Amino acid sequence: MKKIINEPSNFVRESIQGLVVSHPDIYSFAEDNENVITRATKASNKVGIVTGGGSGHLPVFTGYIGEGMLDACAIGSVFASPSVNQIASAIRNGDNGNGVLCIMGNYGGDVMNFEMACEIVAEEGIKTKKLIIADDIASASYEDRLKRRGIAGMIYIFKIAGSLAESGKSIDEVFDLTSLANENIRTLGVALSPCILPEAGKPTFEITEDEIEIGMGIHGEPGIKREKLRKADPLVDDLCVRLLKDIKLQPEEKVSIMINSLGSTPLEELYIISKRVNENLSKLKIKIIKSHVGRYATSMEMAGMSITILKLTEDLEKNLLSNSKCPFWTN
Amino acid sequence: MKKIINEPSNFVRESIQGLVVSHPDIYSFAEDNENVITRATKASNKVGIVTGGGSGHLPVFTGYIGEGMLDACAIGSVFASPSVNQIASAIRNGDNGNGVLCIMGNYGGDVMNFEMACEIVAEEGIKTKKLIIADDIASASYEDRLKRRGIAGMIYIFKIAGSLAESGKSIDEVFDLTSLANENIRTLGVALSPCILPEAGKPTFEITEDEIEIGMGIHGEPGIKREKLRKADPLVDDLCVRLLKDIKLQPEEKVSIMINSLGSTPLEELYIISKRVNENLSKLKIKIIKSHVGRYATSMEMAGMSITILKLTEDLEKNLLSNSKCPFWTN
Amino acid sequence: MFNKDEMIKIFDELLIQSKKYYDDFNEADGKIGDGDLGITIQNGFQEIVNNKDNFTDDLGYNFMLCSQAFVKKSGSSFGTIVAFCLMNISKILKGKKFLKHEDIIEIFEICLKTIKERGKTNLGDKTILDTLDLILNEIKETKNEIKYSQIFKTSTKEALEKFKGKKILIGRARMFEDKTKDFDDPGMFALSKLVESF
Amino acid sequence: MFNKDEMIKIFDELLIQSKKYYDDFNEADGKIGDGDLGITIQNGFQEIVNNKDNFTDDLGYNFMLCSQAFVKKSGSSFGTIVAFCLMNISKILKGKKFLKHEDIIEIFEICLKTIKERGKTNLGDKTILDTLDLILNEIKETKNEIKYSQIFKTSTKEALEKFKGKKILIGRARMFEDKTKDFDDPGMFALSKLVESF
Ligand SMILES: Nc1ncnc2c1ncn2[C@@H]1O[C@H](COP(=O)(O)OP(=O)(O)O)[C@@H](O)[C@H]1O
Ligand SMILES: Nc1ncnc2c1ncn2[C@@H]1O[C@H](COP(=O)(O)OP(=O)(O)O)[C@@H](O)[C@H]1O
Ligand SMILES: [Mg+2]
Ligand SMILES: [Mg+2]
Ligand SMILES: [Mg+2]
Ligand SMILES: [Mg+2]
Repeated sequence: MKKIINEPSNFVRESIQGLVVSHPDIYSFAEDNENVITRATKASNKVGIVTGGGSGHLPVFTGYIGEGMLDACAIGSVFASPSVNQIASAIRNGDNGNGVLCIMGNYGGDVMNFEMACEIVAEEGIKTKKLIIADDIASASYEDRLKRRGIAGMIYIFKIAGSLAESGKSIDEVFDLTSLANENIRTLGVALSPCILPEAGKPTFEITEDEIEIGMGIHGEPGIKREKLRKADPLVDDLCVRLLKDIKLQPEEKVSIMINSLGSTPLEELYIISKRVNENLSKLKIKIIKSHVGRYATSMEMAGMSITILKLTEDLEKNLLSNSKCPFWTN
Repeated sequence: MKKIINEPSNFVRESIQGLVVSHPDIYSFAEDNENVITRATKASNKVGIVTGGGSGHLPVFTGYIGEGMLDACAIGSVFASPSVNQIASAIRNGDNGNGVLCIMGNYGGDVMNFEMACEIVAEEGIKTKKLIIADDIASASYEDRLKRRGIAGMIYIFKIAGSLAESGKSIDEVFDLTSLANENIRTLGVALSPCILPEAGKPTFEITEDEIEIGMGIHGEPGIKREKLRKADPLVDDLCVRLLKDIKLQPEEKVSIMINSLGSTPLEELYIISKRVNENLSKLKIKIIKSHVGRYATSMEMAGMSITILKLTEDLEKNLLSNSKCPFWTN
Repeated sequence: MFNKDEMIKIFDELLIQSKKYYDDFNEADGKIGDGDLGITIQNGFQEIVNNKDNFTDDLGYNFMLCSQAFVKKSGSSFGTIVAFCLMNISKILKGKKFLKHEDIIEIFEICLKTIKERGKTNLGDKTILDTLDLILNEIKETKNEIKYSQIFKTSTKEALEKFKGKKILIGRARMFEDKTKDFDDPGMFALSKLVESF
Repeated sequence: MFNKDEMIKIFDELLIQSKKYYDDFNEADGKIGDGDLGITIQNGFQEIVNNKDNFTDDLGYNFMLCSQAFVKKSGSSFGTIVAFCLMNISKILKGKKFLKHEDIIEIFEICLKTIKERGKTNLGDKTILDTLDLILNEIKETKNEIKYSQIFKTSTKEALEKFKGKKILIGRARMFEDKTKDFDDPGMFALSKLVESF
């Protein structure tokens, strides 16, 4: 296991401490819970935006705290949900008196724990709404799309919810437009190699040297099919066809795309992929307003990538392009 | 070879096309040379900042074009110098009538080609100065420091030179303060795994599952010593001792640090490293003004990382923190 | 008689079983999910056993400690559901020093209720809910002297048999409905192995 | 007699040799550098051979094509130096259709000059400069009928011998001075293998 770490059991704690100490102007530990990170400077008045989830996906989740993005985040162990207590603390810390929008990926533990945490803080008078991200088209059919997993598309949700909240919108307004964004996002990815959980010390799954799995989840959950490694263009074309079938875009529609590395797949390859996605969308006269290429939602050192398409409305575009201050987002 | 690419011979071309098409507001192809990238909007009046070097290191070199950063860049094949013609074209494109500062890593091909290109454009009336980056303390002793390789420290040079140029300084002023920055930078890294050159299709070097090489270069050149993988803290302590011995900092001095992944080493590990660097410097009462943690200078999917320390003066700090617009730099 | 000492013995046993089947649980989960069920179960029981010195005669208090252990060390769905169940069990057992037949029935009833509520699960979804339901029915129907451990063993196996060829409709597996026909639900599988040594 | 056809034959040979020793060159370079010398040399010669149909009777023109080939396909130090040399050779051979003894001497002289100037190299640094210098001396000193190919073979080997145990003072290896005593300079080593088939 070739990792630069100390005790595996301290992996999460130390990496978060490093995050905070490296960017003290952005992040801060919550006073009441050591697994909760908040903004260094608390916002005032605006709707709070709170998330939480397992570790091992940096910059997801904690990294996206910052002005114009999230207010607080509850941090679980590697690939595991934070607890009800942690989430409740994150909500309390994220609240600025105007209610809190809770954003979570569609994973059993996370959804259950957020639900319970929201019930607890409700008794303390904090109004919450919950948004469950479900962008991964590999994980359920179009008809069953509410069952889908949440993956890289969640960054768009963080950004748009964060921007809306910053602009002074009410919790219902934030919820409604962010929900629209959620319905307008589709992601599909491919995994080439596993990662190694620090505590387990062995790969999350096995895959041979010439195989890839289309639609594999960021924790190594099964995808749509396993096949031989192909060249970039036919692979991207295949993913694009599936994405476009699901999202049903019209010519002249505007989108933003995100080409996301799961970890070790380098920028050079992401740009080869981005080029092809661009060509495919251009052929259909779809307008890419903004491309995001990089490591946005990872599984530590897993190899692979995902393609996300966000269909834009005028409102969504404005909020996507608005200013924010976060080390992992360039405006 | 598990890469998402098309023909290996098109690797560089396609990745650069992807870069430009993904960020059309930042990058543009030069009109006279297909291996030269310029700003999308040409600057006016300011000193031009130009670089060039091998591919496979994104965001280095091309990625750092942008307002407040570079004006133009010549792109070589993977790990190989761009040609004299390409560099000459980059200089011509980067020139805004006030001379051009050429910044290059200390590699034979690059240095020779830049020198010749500067001679060629001199005959056309373009004034140039050359700055050779030599930050890697593993590659030569303190006495021989001019011989050192240039690695991640170059990003600080791009940023500071870019900021100075943008603020209207003359080429001599830009050169002088950037040279000071160059003398104030030290980097030391460690490699854990090789990467695979697309055309060669096999690893750049061999290293066993429990070994690391301290000071290995970003192309797999030998380092100081090969040893067993250790825990993060003792490893970082070792690197810090070597860096601090070389840079000779005093208590209360201000620095910026960069914890750079060579590719597949994930953010979680970088932050564990950053935490420890922070602790080591704090003990000596050295003040970290700004930490940069991420993938700044890579070798595609190589595993490993480097630690860079930039000793700040008031001028350097101001220019380091100034605004710039580039997808790979957050201010 | 189920009291503090018996409780400790049972969790010691469960930890042993969870270590023995660590890889099998992960593998069963990996076929349709993220492959962490072995980790989830072992971490939870390990943390309980680590805290057994804090157990008191009050079983309700002990179950609260157990719930906290799962909350702390076992964040996947299974662990979350178990933590919710343990917490609700602790509420109904507050102050009790040993369990009677009715208490055991109530424990299973509260578990079923908790899972339905928190997990949004229905009977027939092919999850641990179905296993627990079968156990509860068996316990209720038994007229002669009750051998709980026997019931646990047979019912957990029976549940697996009953759902062979059926789709899993909840948990991570829900996304791969048709594929899941060929696999046991990992949670149900785990229950059948955990009770083996009772 | 060295003319266009002979030139083509020689580059065909060099390409064959560079393929044969591809791994050895990379490995020799890898010991003290980035391990790309085999790639650098093969890419350069391959591109020259790919362009041989464009060769004319004017050797100067042909050497210009050769230089461009190295510029295009071979960006490491060795390739860069070779490209500079080929360009300067092309200048002195402009219009010439075959080479005389004096031309060959001039070629080596211009190469030495180019490498010193562009590479900031001194004799004794243990680089290809030292090999070329030895060849030139040998050519100059030979009084009887000259066998160039023989001189190339012996002098390239002799150069290697002469520098065993000495430090490499230039190129990537310069950073590891002491370590480099134990290794041949990869460029010098490559020259000794490339001329084998002459
Ligand atoms: N909502 C639910 N209701 C009932 N049982 C569930 C539910 N979610 C998960 N489970 C049980 O937990 C098992 C999976 O546990 P685990 O691996 O921890 O989940 P995951 O890793 O997908 O979060 C399933 O096989 C199932 O028996
Ligand atoms: N400045 C120089 N002067 C003379 N020869 C040089 C110089 N630099 C490199 N060489 C020769 O080239 C060889 C290395 O070539 P190459 O692998 O292409 O360099 P690198 O990969 O380090 O840029 C050396 O062994 C040496 O013989
Ligand atoms: Mg699981
Ligand atoms: Mg899980
Ligand atoms: Mg080399
Ligand atoms: Mg090289």
